[in-house]
Amino acid sequence: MFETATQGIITGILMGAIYALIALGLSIVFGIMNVTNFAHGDFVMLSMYLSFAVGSALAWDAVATPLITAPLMFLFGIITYYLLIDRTLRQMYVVQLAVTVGLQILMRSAALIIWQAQPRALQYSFIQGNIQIGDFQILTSRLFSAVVSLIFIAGMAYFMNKTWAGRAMRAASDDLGAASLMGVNYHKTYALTFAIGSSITALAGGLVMSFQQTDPVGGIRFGLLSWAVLALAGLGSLPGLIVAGIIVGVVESLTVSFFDPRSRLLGVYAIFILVLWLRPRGLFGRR
Amino acid sequence: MDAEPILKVADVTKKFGNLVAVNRASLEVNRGEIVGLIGPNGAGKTTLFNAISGLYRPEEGTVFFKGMNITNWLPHKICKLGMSRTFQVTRAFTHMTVEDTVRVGAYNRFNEKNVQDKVDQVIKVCELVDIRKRVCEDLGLASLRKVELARALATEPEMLLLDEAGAGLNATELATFMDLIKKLNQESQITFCVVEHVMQMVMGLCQRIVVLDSGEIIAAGTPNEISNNARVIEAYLGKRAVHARNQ
Amino acid sequence: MLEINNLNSGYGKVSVLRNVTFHVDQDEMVAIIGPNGAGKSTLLKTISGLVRAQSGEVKFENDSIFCLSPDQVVRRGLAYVPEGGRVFPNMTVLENLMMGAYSNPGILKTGILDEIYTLFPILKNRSAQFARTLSGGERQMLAIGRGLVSRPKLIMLDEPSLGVAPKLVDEIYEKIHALKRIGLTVLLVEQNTGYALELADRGYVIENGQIAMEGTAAYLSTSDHIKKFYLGL
Amino acid sequence: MNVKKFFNPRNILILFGVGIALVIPLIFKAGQYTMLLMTTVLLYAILASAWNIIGGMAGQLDLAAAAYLGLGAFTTGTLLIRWNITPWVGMIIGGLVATLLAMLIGFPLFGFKVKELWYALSSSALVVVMQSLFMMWNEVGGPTEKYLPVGTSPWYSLRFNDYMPYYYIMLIILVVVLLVNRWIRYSKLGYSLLALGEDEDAVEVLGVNSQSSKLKALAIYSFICGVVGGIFASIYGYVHPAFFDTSMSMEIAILGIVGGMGFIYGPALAAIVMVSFREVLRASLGSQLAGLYLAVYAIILIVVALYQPRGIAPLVERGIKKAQTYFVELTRGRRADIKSS
Amino acid sequence: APAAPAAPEAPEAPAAPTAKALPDEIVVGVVQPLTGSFAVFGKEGQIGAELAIKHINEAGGIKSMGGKKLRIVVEDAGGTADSAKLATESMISKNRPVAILGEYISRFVMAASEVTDREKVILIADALVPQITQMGRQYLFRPGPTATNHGAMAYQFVKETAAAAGVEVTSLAILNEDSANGRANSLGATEAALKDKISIVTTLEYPYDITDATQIVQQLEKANPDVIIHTPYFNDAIVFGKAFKETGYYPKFIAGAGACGYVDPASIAALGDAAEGISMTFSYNPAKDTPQNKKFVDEYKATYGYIPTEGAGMNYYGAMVLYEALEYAGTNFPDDPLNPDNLRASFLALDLTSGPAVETYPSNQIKFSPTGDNLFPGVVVLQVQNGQPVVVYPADGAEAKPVFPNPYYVAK
Ligand SMILES: Nc1ncnc2c1ncn2[C@@H]1O[C@H](COP(=O)(O)OP(=O)(O)OP(=O)(O)O)[C@@H](O)[C@H]1O
Ligand SMILES: Nc1ncnc2c1ncn2[C@@H]1O[C@H](COP(=O)(O)OP(=O)(O)OP(=O)(O)O)[C@@H](O)[C@H]1O
Ligand SMILES: [Mg+2]
Ligand SMILES: [Mg+2]
Repeated sequence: MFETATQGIITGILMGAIYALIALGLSIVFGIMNVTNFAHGDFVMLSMYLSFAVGSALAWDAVATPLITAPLMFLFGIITYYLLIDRTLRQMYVVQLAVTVGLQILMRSAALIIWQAQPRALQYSFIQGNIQIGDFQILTSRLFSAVVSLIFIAGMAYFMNKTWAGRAMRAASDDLGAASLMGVNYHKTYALTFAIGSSITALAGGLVMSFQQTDPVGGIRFGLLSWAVLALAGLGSLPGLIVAGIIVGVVESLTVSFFDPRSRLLGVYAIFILVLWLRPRGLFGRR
Repeated sequence: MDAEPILKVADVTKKFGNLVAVNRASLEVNRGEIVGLIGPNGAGKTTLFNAISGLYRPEEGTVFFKGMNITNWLPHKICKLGMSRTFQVTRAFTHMTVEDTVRVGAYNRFNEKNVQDKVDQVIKVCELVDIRKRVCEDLGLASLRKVELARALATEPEMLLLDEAGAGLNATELATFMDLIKKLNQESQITFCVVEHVMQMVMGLCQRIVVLDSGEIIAAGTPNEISNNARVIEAYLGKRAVHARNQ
Repeated sequence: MLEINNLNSGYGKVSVLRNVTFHVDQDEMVAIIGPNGAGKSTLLKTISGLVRAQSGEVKFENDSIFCLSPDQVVRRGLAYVPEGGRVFPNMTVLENLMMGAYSNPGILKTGILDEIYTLFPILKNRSAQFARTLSGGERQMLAIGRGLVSRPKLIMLDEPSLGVAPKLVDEIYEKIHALKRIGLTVLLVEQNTGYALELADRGYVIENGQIAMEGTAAYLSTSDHIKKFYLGL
Repeated sequence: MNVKKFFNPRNILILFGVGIALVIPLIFKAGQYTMLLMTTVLLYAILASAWNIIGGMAGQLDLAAAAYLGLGAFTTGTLLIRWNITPWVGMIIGGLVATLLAMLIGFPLFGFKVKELWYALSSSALVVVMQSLFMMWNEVGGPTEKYLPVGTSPWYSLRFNDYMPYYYIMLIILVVVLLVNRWIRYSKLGYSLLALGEDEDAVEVLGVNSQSSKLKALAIYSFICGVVGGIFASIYGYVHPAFFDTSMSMEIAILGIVGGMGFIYGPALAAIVMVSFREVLRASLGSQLAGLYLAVYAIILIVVALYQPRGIAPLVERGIKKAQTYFVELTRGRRADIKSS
Repeated sequence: APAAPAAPEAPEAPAAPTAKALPDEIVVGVVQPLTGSFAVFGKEGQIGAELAIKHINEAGGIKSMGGKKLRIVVEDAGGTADSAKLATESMISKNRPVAILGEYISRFVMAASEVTDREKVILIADALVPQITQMGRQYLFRPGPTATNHGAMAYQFVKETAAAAGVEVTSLAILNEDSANGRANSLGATEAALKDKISIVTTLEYPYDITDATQIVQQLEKANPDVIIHTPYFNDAIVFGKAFKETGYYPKFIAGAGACGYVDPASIAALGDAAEGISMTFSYNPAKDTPQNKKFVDEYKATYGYIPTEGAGMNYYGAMVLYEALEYAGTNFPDDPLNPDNLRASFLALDLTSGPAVETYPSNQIKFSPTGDNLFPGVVVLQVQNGQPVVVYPADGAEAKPVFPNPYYVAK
């Protein structure tokens, strides 16, 4: 009992750190740009497919693929931004919802056309394996991903607070007009923000690809989950993202271990709804 | 009956985290009065309004309206009882027309049959007839302030809280606006409590003024008393304002 | 320095400004007054690029800045402090000031922040505080300070006294006066006509989107029209 | 109601539409496929119109339609399978059960002022939660479909082999839902909801109880979804937790948005256009390159959302106005003619 | 049957005096999920059916009808029941096929078979869930085995190979994704195992869109069964395969059931050596040594680069069963062979022990029960050996010997 719980918590914490990284891209896009991107899960899906494509073409390990997929997703982010998102900025958020849901359908069908319906995965990655500590087991791929995710979230926090680009992003998110009066070209800033969000998604996709697979509808698995992490964390709080990711990971893991694997998401969403009731701004939200 | 104040705020405290925005403030407004509430920026005037109208729950203290303890009541119930307000930063129903906006308020006391009459009446009183079909989105600040006043009036309040309703109006516009409030006060017996930084309006309109600073009431009295109160001059009015008044 | 000729502007199909022509000279303080909804803010927004002009000519130091985007306009040395200040609430006071130097980060090394702190000492005390926790007057000062960080050649202020307590209004105007003394050109929009005409060299009156009157401040303050409709005398 | 006011071009158009809808199956002797398609379109039109009450008017972006639909379906199905209770009763009970759930969720959510996107996400989570619960609840749900028996009388068990009855049932419900929409829109509730969608605090100080207004809207919406769920189960002949479908919920909201939020007929119009358009695409492109038809559909959806951000109803509205002025001018012109002659 | 108006095209009684003219071509419909979560199988199914029809036509069409050719039309059933039902209606109203192949998912079959029964179109379903033939449908046939057959076969395979290898298997864990099919497979295995009084240490059901299987694998490790019988879908098979390897947990054997995941080419490509030694039950035997099957496998392989998967195989022999029934109808009901009732009678009358259908079918006989199920269902077991899926069981159709316990696991 105690053992199972401890093991569950370990597994959950590591997976949670990865969830935080998956949600980081969304946190940037929604938390800073206020863009409701319902296709975020599908950005992860696309990243994973790109990882697959790169990994299998060059015989690279999944973990290395973000070297190529991150710039690709950066580009994809910029294109998506200028084609779609830029035009929705001054509209109501429901318009963004409609547009990004359209994008989601489009990405899914494109993935189906390009990569077919079979799930795709890269083979065993060098980071896979496990470390046995006493009775407990830590999967190295999760540990590695968790560490990378923490580093990147910390790096992102630094970027947001200490660089001109980061400050410009935050200023634009506070007041578009006023930011442009400071000399911020918000189209460019937002394109950059969106592209950075997308390329972080590529990083997450590469890491997840090292121990998972993807298929055209695989985005579903990450979409709502990322939103739940974001809601728990509250907007604009990057450290909160880690805590929220870990809460989601641990709750999921313990539900599977102690209750029923079928109720995996039940606990997560129950907490999600509960937090919305009790702390609508999330656990660490500023706004 | 009339001796009892229509609004009585007793020792109200409202905090935001560590910040005590309103600190044991007490205030009484008698029926039929126009009372001014002034104080430096960030003194807690808007916060006090929010606590009175039910948008915030004060940590301490009680609010009585028409002799009833309305502390922690929900805003809509307080409105039903006869109090409404306007907002410092105008909060229009962006996509609704002026007429529909006023109608929302009018439903407070009127049913489907006679709501239209009330809407027409208020729109006429507030001089909104020309723009009654316009969407609030397209209106300028001055019109929006009028719309806010109109929709609050439509609820048939016995008391109105106006939060900087005169800000951004020039001297002449202000005079017209003051006339409207005076008329409402006299003809419809509406009690007013106004927050204002424009001294011309405060001094010209209010029978009594209460001064708030750092969440605390520091002075109360007639306009004359207030403008000569050293503490008020120090904290709020500044020498120039007094100078200008004395000219 | 700033020259506007036959400017027409508005929102979408709604046209607000009609054939506005005026100019601001070097080291001058020019006030624009007018009733509510006359289009004063629209005029400043159009010059700064926030609102797209329909036609006309906008020249700054003899270069056309007509229809440039706001970020390009600032880079030329024309700062605009919008109505209500519009500081960045979720950034600290210091970060807000730094944003003023966004288009020219090097300027921060010239000690400009210290200059601003001497002008508005209160900002120094609050520098680590989030702007959202500032009072209305402090916000207004922060906004002006932020506008000054880039060392603009001309600064446009839109109703800096709106919603500000009388004592602070005095302070703010003292500062603006100080700005003028250090050689800054100021274009001021103000409802408080008395103040505005007291400080400014020249003034324009906008009514219904058109220039209705112009002249030196002294001339305007004695005009019957101004007395009647703006000073309420 | 004022007779003259009633016969304005818009209402005439609506009446005309209903009239056509009534006779189409008879005149064209539509085949079963067309009937099923039109029934499906009506189904989405009803759901989107119901959504309009909570989403379009109250501005609460609800994504839980499938939760209420599924609950209605399971209630109706279970009552029929276990106790042989007719779906006519079952769907009313289903609607009430759905409303009950909606109230349980909505009371705290609205009480705590959960808004906009967060409300959308929590309602979307509700669908997933319901699916998980019904997947595990073997007596009622579970992974194996529960078949709805046809029984002796199709009218009793609401299990027709022909879509005509379903079509007319749906049509009646749609008309009722549109009337309910209209009635709400021009009543105290409607004005309150519209204003609530804009600024909640400002409405409350005008004497509107935001929580109860939103709960009323949610109740009506969830009840309609629940009732429709009962018919949904009957058409497909089984109940399964897959009915709790997040993407269906999303689609309904999208129809509401694309139709024109707050316009009474907008969502129904969007359903008619978009759903049948997608089916046409599926039928024509579906077998060529898997996924192609959805890509085309997605592009159209994006284009409509980008270039008609306020929905297609305003477009129609403009058309109507033009027609109106045209007719006015026409009659005027005629009068002038008469005079001159 | 419900009191619905008879379809306008209702045929004359079979005893009509004059022979009905045959159409130029005999239309066969394929309704498969080509988009959505179930598209993996659907696409393969479409390919299998198309190849079969091509082969039938190449071999001279329906000979008993004067060499009439078959024409295939395809509809996408999408991922939801409403789109599946619409697709079926659309297929029938536009093309009026004599038969429809596919529908794959049990709830699609449930909704679609109501349509095909009303319109009297034969539905040759490729779904495994047992319940679909228990609804009293008249025109529904399922040549393939049921999920129960699959589950039982997985168990039987484990039992016999273990015995042959002299390895003791006393405990089982049953694991499945939470669909109707997953559960039915597990029930089949459980029933068979219980007869042998083998202890089932744990039964786990999980949603197929799971993102992390670590905890479940850790739970399995705790329960420590000798063998795990697992019914996955495609995605989760990969997640589990990787999790087994990553946690380093190896039971004696992992036996798959239900034909999805682990042994198809995409899964092997995704899992690499983590798939090694895992077995899976199939409703189709790609190794069956018959001319027809060889032809099918060779052509399929030449086009797609790998051996036909189950979906392709099932639809191939499904089409071949239809061919046999058409031949039968042409011979025995020459007046009106395409009359649905005659066609149905032909299906029920079939008792095939040779011919293209049997040649591609896992067992050696096809005969339908009145409910439409095959009385001689066949299931084979494939095992991944050296990165290739090979048929290892039953012995008479096998191309290689099964390896038990999983040598790859033993090595660890
Ligand atoms: N929601 C809030 N959260 C945190 N602090 C708040 C909030 N609302 C107000 N405050 C703070 O409370 C204090 C009082 O604010 P309030 O708005 O009541 O001032 P005010 O007297 O209305 O000032 P002004 O004249 O500038 O409108 C200020 O310091 C303000 O920053
Ligand atoms: N975003 C907008 N969209 C449409 N019309 C607008 C918009 N903003 C302002 N207007 C209209 O433009 C006109 C001029 O507005 P503007 O804000 O420039 O006036 P102003 O002179 O600054 O008045 P104030 O003293 O109230 O600030 C007003 O009639 C207003 O209705
Ligand atoms: Mg205030
Ligand atoms: Mg202005």
